[in-house]
Amino acid sequence: MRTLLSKSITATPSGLVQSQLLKRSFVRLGVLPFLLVIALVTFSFLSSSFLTVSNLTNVVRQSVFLAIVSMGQMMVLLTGGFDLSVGTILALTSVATAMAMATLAQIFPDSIFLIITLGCLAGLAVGTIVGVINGLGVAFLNVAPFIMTLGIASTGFGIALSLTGGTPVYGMPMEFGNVFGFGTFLSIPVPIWIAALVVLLTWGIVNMTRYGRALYAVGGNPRAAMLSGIDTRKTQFLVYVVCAFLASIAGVLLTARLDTGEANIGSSMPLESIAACVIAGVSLRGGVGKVGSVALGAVFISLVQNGMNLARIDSYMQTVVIGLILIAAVVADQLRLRYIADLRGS
Amino acid sequence: MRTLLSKSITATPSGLVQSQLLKRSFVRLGVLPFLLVIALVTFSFLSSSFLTVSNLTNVVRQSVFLAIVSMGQMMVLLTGGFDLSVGTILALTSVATAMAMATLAQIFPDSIFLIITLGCLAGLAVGTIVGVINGLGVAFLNVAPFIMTLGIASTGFGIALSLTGGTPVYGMPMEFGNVFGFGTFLSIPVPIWIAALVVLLTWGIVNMTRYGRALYAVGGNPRAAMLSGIDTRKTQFLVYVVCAFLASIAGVLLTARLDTGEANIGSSMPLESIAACVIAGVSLRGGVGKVGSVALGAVFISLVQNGMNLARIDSYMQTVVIGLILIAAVVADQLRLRYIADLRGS
Amino acid sequence: KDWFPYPVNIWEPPFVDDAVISDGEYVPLDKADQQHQLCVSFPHMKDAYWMAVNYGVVEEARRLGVNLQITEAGGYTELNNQISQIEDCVAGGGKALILGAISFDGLNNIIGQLKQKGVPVVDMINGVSSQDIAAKAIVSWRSVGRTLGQYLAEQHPAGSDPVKLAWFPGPAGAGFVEDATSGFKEGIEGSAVELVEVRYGDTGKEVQTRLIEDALQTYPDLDYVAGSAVAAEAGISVLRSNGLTDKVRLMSYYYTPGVDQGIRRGQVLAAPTDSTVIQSRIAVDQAVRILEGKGVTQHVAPQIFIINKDNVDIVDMNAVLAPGDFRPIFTVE
Amino acid sequence: MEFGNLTAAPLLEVEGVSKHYPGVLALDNVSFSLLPGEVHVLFGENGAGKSTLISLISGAIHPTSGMIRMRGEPVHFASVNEARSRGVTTVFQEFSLIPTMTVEENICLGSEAVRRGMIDRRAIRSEVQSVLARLGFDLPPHALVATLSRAEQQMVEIARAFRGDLSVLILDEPTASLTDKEAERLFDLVAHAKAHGVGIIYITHRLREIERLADRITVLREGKNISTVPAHGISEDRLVKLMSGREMGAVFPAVTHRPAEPLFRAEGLTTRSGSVRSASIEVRAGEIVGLAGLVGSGKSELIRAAFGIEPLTAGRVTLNGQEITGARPQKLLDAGLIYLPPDRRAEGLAMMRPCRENLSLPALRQSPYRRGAFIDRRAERRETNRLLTEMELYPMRPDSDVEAFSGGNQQKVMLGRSLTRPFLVYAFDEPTVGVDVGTRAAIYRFIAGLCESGAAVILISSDLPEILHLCNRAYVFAKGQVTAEVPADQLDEPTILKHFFERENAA
Ligand SMILES: Nc1ncnc2c1ncn2[C@@H]1O[C@H](COP(=O)(O)OP(=O)(O)OP(=O)(O)O)[C@@H](O)[C@H]1O
Ligand SMILES: Nc1ncnc2c1ncn2[C@@H]1O[C@H](COP(=O)(O)OP(=O)(O)OP(=O)(O)O)[C@@H](O)[C@H]1O
Ligand SMILES: [Mg+2]
Ligand SMILES: [Mg+2]
Repeated sequence: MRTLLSKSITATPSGLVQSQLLKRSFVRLGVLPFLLVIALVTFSFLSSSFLTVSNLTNVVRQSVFLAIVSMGQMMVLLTGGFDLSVGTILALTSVATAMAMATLAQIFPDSIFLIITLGCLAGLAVGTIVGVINGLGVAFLNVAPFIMTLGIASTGFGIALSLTGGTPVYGMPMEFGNVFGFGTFLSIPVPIWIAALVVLLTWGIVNMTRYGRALYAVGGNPRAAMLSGIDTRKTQFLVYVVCAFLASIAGVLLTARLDTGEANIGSSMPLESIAACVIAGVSLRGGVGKVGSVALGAVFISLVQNGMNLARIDSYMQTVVIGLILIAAVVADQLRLRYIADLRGS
Repeated sequence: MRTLLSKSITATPSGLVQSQLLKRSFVRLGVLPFLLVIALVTFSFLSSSFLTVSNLTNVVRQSVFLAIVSMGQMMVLLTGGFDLSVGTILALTSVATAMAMATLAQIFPDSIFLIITLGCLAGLAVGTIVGVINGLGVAFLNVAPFIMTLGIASTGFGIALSLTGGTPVYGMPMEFGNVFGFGTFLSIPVPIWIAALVVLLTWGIVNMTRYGRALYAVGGNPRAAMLSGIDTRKTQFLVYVVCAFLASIAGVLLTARLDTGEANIGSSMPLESIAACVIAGVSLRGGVGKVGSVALGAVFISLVQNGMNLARIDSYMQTVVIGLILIAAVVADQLRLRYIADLRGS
Repeated sequence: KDWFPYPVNIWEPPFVDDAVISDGEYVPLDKADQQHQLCVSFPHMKDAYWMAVNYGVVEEARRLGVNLQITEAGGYTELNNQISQIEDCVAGGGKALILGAISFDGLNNIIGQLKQKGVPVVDMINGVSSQDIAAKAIVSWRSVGRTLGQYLAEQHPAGSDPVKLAWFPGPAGAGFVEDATSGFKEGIEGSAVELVEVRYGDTGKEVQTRLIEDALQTYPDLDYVAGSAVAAEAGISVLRSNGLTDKVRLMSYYYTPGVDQGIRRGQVLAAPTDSTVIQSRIAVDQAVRILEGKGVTQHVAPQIFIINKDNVDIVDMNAVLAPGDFRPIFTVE
Repeated sequence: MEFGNLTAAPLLEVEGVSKHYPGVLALDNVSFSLLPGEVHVLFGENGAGKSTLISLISGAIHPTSGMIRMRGEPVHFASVNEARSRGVTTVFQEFSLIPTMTVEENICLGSEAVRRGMIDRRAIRSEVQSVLARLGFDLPPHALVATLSRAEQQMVEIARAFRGDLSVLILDEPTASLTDKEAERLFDLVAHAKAHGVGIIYITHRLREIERLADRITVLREGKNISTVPAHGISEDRLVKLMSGREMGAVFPAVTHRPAEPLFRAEGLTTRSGSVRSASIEVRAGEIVGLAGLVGSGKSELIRAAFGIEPLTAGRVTLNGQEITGARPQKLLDAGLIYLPPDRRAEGLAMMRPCRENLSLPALRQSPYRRGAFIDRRAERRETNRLLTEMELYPMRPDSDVEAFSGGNQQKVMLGRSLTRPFLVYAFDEPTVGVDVGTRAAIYRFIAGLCESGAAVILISSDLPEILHLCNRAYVFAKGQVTAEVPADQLDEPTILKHFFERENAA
């Protein structure tokens, strides 16, 4: 049958061949690179200051938080789950980090390094604990991820609010913000380095390790995974912990950027991170998705928002446009799947 | 764990019988009635003014909007879909209704009846159109419901805002509010009557008609449904239209209640309605769910919120409590499923 | 006709808590020397209050002949987004920033950066703690709340028969909400007004409606419902439905068309105003003055006053509200 | 064996249809005709295009080219529903059942009886009962399909086809996981339908059934119609040659059992669901032991319970002397026990994942797949390719999703798992569901191979010949209990059948 088919392909006229080439790259790279290019071109026409190094750095720096969170979200989605608590995790981490640093700053005013390290650890710990709770609920109490994470989100937000009384927490050492918020290394902002690292690690875990395989397997067919000797519960439990950990990294970075602990941040994170994943072709039914695309997805969303700001699109319009673009991206991806159909096997 | 459980059961033959009785009703009725009772008891202890006719009417009236929206949401969930645009639909309907009535009131100041009827129709029409768009996207362009409805939500919200600039739309005839907002019939508020009607109709559609069966089938296994000769696309398309229509009914009622057209309402509806469904045992993977329970679910959520307000629990704590209750409800449902397993065995 | 001269308070020295506050009159430039590009950043553009701000900056920009790009972050939870928008706007060529801050402290970094870039920041409406700002046109929400509290306290001084009040300030955690609340508490201190309940909640009308309904269930003998304008507007219809219109009275700590209508119809008792439109106009003028190196009163704000049935007809509403037919504008060229 | 009258006008004609799938030409200009009152068997290797052909006829998919005539006039079935309304009903190979709905709801899905727009529950109930009665299937009408075994699901799928009046009946491997008892009932009904002039397209890989039912046989190979032959007097060898294009040895290899020390022992197992009650079996190294029994007799459940996926309430399981009662699959696999489930879709494969990943899944913690915490992807590629060639997968597409594989090929991929690493005890549950004769022979060979290399093999099967030819001993199940252990010398059809019905005779 394969011979048959390859015949029928080679038989096609030359015009088809080029389009085939385009299609191939389309299929291999996915739809996002194309969308990114389109966006870049459009916006650089609409605003002279868009296509400048400073602005593009800007865009990437802005996308850092979403990108990191999306990594975790993606892993959860791979298992067929959901994490609606990432926003709350951001908030809790931020509050915890700030409070810890503020208190420590009282005790040892001059050992900056200690303050910062311990503060960050405190933040990460708190965030990760939320993940542990999510994991326990989903993996061992069989609570639907949607409700588990939604419930925890609400609970955690309440806690964050009553910790801060709704007012920002300050008193963190300047150095914290200076390094993790605004510092640069090789003239590239520190947050970008960290995000890059996170994306790389995630890529490694998802594609190179058994755990990554387990994620796909559990999402693809839980019973089959179980019969093949994969500890589905452990896999699920871990994925929520990892997701929370990544979210709290984002939280720490955001805190550094804001220089205060805020209970009121991240509320748009859950939906945005899921959106970033879905336009990157991650299936909400689990088992399908690529790390690279998700990172692009996150950048894409931030890029569009930035571009629209620079193009001075009125902000009511912006909500309209962003909505339409999300849909357009997925529609385009549908086309891509069609092409895959045409190409597969040849 | 499982084996332990069943052992302990077989171990106590006498206790078994009674516990079995409780279990059976538990299994038949589901977990919500029990939770409702528990909530009622707790809150009537915590607040003297809770268990009064006026307050309970109050609760039900407050739950009307969520209940109606949840009906639509449930049908969508049954097909394995999602509708995140219900909030936007509420807002758009509200704005459209108010604007239509305001303009009409200018033209024919004295034909109240005409104004109200046309105004409502305008609102319902606008809301339903949103559903049509969702339906087309999901059923015919194969866009993931999550993104489709999320995108439309954002788009619609942008439109609603630019129509009103976020300020309320005044100028509706008093009678509109007096009847649909605050009117009573047989000393029961009109909105409650309408909601009851909606729930009843939904129940009929879901349980008594072929379309209802189709909903379950498509959600249970789309491919199989197709092979069983069900037009899956049509089924999906319709369900989003119906959902939107119900949401816009809620929108009209809410507008009557608020006496103004508001673009800033309903933002919590999507998650709340899904939550109401899930604690009522609706599966997000589709194919599972009961209309009755969902109605209870909606009432339950409103009841808890009201109870906590009356019990003077501070706002921060409330978010904590509501989150925990959501989770508890689902955990309880898990126990129920385990009992079912036992019953089948014994 | 012109809006100035306008009665204002002036803080000397600027930006410090223990400043001396003196009365004065504000008079802006009558034209800008060149067409500057200014950035304006709002928390959101979803209610009548910020519409008034929008109206103010836009009108003043037109009057002075400068360009504006106005962004809105989408809500008080979108601090991160506001920062991005500011970065973007400046990247897009903004020479100065007029800031309606989401967070009291959360923007200090970006403000610091802007100062280094030589982009002056004018702080309006909400206020920030940063010392790197170039000017402030701010009526602090705390004093607004206090004014309302004192107004109420005057009517129910200590010793007179006590009254119960429930307070619905708006979303928990938003800076202006917390400030207004503490200010209001200070205001009613030592009076016969008993604050029986503080209920936070999203400023959607349906949410506020529900909160008020529940409060009425909890305290059947409530005398006052006060809080955000949304709460007041929601209160109107709730009271009507429970036939409490003349038993319970409504107040708001800021001014919107709904409140205005309520006051005129006697459904709302009173509301203070910070002369929102003027405040915004001043902020724009300050920005231009700084850019053109002309003398600027660094810390100034309109005097707060209470609007109620008695003075509602004589107040110039163009200083307080956007005209009914005004629609938000996001760019002025 | 009587004949559909070949002179009559054909009921259904398929003229030169082709079906392109991504990368595959599933059907290549196939023509085919069906007469009223005949049983027309479609025969061919896995992936030959049988299911594709009947999917076209039943309106589930649409041909890339070619046309279909019914009673002479051209038809284009837009949907399964349309086809059904014209009297074409189909039992699909991959079931069209909704797991979350009850047996009753499934049986009448898509064509529920309605009165005044409302579903007529009473009518449906009686109708379903009558259908089940006619078929003699005892299925609980209100049980969720998800809780049924594959065989039971197959029965539901069949029951559905026999509702209403039909003119063309299509059966795609209906007996794949049925035992003779149920199959017999099916054959009677087929005969009955045939007598009423219904044209029947019957797909099967079981030569015995062809012999038993067929009037004409159409052999497909690589999507082409090789030939259509009258069934009487055609030899099995000839058919197989037509099918595979080459000579083929005997289907069943000669297995030499060398029973050694006992490796697997289950004592007095009782499952919570009650599907197995105090059942005990023992399996020795170097022998194949069969588990036979009617549908729902508990032969699968016993192993499923031993493998830790059905809750136990009593009994103990030992593997090579070490107690493994209630252990989880991961531990059991490491201990050396593997269970290959009967339902590849529900429990076997992640359909949207590539073949390669599905295959290597159980072995990732072993060398050569393992490299520290990582996967040695080159080794994985090498190994899986080797295994797939060993399993004779054709077309060889290790990187495409198993979704796109033919039924039999999916089966091969799943069974391939047992080769990814060595085990002490292999439990195959209906290993040859829907695989072609050639593949089956291959599977038998490798099962035999495993046994001869000293492993213990448990063969759960509804296909008696399988048990008879391959096994050293067999346990017979009825109503969840072991009714007999049949030693090698008594291993013949009558003996086993006797034990099948023992309880019923007793009762
Ligand atoms: N959805 C699909 N996408 C791509 N290829 C497909 C699809 N369905 C079937 N095929 C291919 O078409 C060919 C015929 O498949 P089909 O299921 O008709 O074989 P079959 O004769 O039914 O085999 P079996 O006896 O195993 O059921 C196979 O090569 C299969 O891989
Ligand atoms: N995969 C399954 N999921 C749920 N229940 C099952 C499953 N398999 C079997 N059962 C239940 O256990 C009972 C015994 O099933 P089991 O599979 O052991 O019977 P069997 O003898 O293997 O017959 P067959 O497997 O051919 O149906 C069945 O009646 C069925 O209700
Ligand atoms: Mg087939
Ligand atoms: Mg079985």
